Amino acid sequence: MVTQTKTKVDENGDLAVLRFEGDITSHSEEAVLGKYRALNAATKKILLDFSKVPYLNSSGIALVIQLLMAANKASQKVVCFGLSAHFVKVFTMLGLAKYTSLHADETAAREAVG
Amino acid sequence: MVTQTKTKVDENGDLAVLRFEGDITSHSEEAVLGKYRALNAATKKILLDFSKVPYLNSSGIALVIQLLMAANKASQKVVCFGLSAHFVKVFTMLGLAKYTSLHADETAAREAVG
Amino acid sequence: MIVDPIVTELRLPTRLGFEKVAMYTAASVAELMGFSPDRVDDLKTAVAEACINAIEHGNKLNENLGVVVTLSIEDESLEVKIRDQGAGVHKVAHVPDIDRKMAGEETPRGMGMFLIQALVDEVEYVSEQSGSYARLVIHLNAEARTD
Amino acid sequence: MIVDPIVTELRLPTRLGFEKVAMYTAASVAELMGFSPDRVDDLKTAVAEACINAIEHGNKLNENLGVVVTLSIEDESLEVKIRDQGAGVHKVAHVPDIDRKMAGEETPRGMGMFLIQALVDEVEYVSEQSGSYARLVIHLNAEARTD
Ligand SMILES: Nc1ncnc2c1ncn2[C@@H]1O[C@H](COP(=O)(O)OP(=O)(O)O)[C@@H](O)[C@H]1O
Ligand SMILES: Nc1ncnc2c1ncn2[C@@H]1O[C@H](COP(=O)(O)OP(=O)(O)O)[C@@H](O)[C@H]1O
Repeated sequence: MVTQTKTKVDENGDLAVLRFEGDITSHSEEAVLGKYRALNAATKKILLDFSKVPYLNSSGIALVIQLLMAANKASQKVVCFGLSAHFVKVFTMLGLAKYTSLHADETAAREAVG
Repeated sequence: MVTQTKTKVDENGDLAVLRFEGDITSHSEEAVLGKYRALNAATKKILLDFSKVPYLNSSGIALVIQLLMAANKASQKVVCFGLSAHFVKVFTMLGLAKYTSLHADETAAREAVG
Repeated sequence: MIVDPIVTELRLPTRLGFEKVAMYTAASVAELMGFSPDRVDDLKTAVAEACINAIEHGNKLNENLGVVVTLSIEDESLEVKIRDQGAGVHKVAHVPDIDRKMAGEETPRGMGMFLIQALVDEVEYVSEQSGSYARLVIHLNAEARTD
Repeated sequence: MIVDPIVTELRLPTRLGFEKVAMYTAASVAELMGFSPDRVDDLKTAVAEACINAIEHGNKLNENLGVVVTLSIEDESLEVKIRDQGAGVHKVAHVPDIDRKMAGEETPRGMGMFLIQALVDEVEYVSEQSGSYARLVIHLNAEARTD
């Protein structure tokens, strides 16, 4: 009764893009952390694409925080794009903007990650 | 508790476009028939723009039928555009396609009306 | 396999406009079940029409009465009962005749029951002492109705 | 002026996923009332979080229990009660500390009650013999919360 989140992964040298599709909830561990852990060891920059995520709940956001923790330890830079105005507000309220940056679209996100 | 339908009217010679905005229900008499009746007497071709109508119910469709009846009597040609695939199906099921034609967009509708 | 159906119940006031609440509630249950967007649209229109009839004809716009929509998820289908406190429907759905409507020989209205029947897989109208209901069933693996 | 509030009631099964049904039901009532899309989004997240808590913590995922969402339309506001059959909430909403979370000193979860409080205008948790409820109020003419 819960739709599975899908994640498409684009890897290119030290840059990886995780493109989520579907809701991100407590059922999305594999789609968020599983896909993050499977990235190749050379990854230094990570883009999280939320443009096809209609709904995230607080358990789903907790998975994003766990990804940010792991990336922080591994000195990887993470930037997000494609969140709706509502979820930009929610991420900001929860302080995530301190450990990642939130961009309107992929072009802006790619620029930010350098 | 019921949102009002708005109708923008564009008149140009013998052509008029009724651009509906909002749901079309039993509360839309003025927005559909009222605006039709106020068209200038020279009107021969009428385009109905449904692209900003998220929902029509059967009472709303009955108003469209009343408009078609009046236009038929006045020898005016009516074509529709911007209905979702679902409402194209519903209009067709109800036989409206016999008295009007249903087009994807304004360009196709303008071509059809000649 | 689901043994007991999973039931969601919605109680609406007898007010035109609230059929949209039933429409979105039913749509979200159907989406959870994995119905295609086409079929969700069919269900939305059918549920809205049945609720409008319950409000207008069943409860005759009496705001002291209520409308209850029960959504039961079964293995391969969703059953929706729309219950009002009126005497019920004792006729078959009229098939609208557009030519007669255009000629002014038939009311431009009278299309709700036909649409319901055309858009879902099963329809039944039941009257009980406490009220009446329309029972709609839509199958998960049926094609969208195009007839 | 509305004398009696207009009430819509939704009964949900105790199953994760059904918070989305509550979310869309609440959103459609708020839309009927004329809430702006921003405020509807705030309400959707708050109602979903409260339902998840009712399912997980209140009813402890026991499928024999139910969750009841009551939406009462008042003159200038919408009140939403999310009722479960558990013992209720006896603490204030924890303010999440992202630095402590990132350092592993605090669970990455524990953000639901904070979000609810941040997104609506009033929140209250009430325990009764028969169960407990969260009471959320959102005002029609308040600005979207940006804090
Ligand atoms: N829930 C109901 N309770 C009582 N009568 C009903 C109900 N639903 C439909 N009817 C009857 O069936 C008729 C046809 O309904 P419908 O096809 O939906 O068209 P309309 O509502 O436009 O009349 C109604 O006019 C009414 O007499
Ligand atoms: N409806 C409820 N019934 C009982 N306890 C609750 C309820 N809602 C919240 N709680 C308690 O408050 C805590 C914090 O909830 P919340 O902030 O939503 O975070 P999380 O659900 O991630 O733990 C929960 O872990 C639980 O102990």
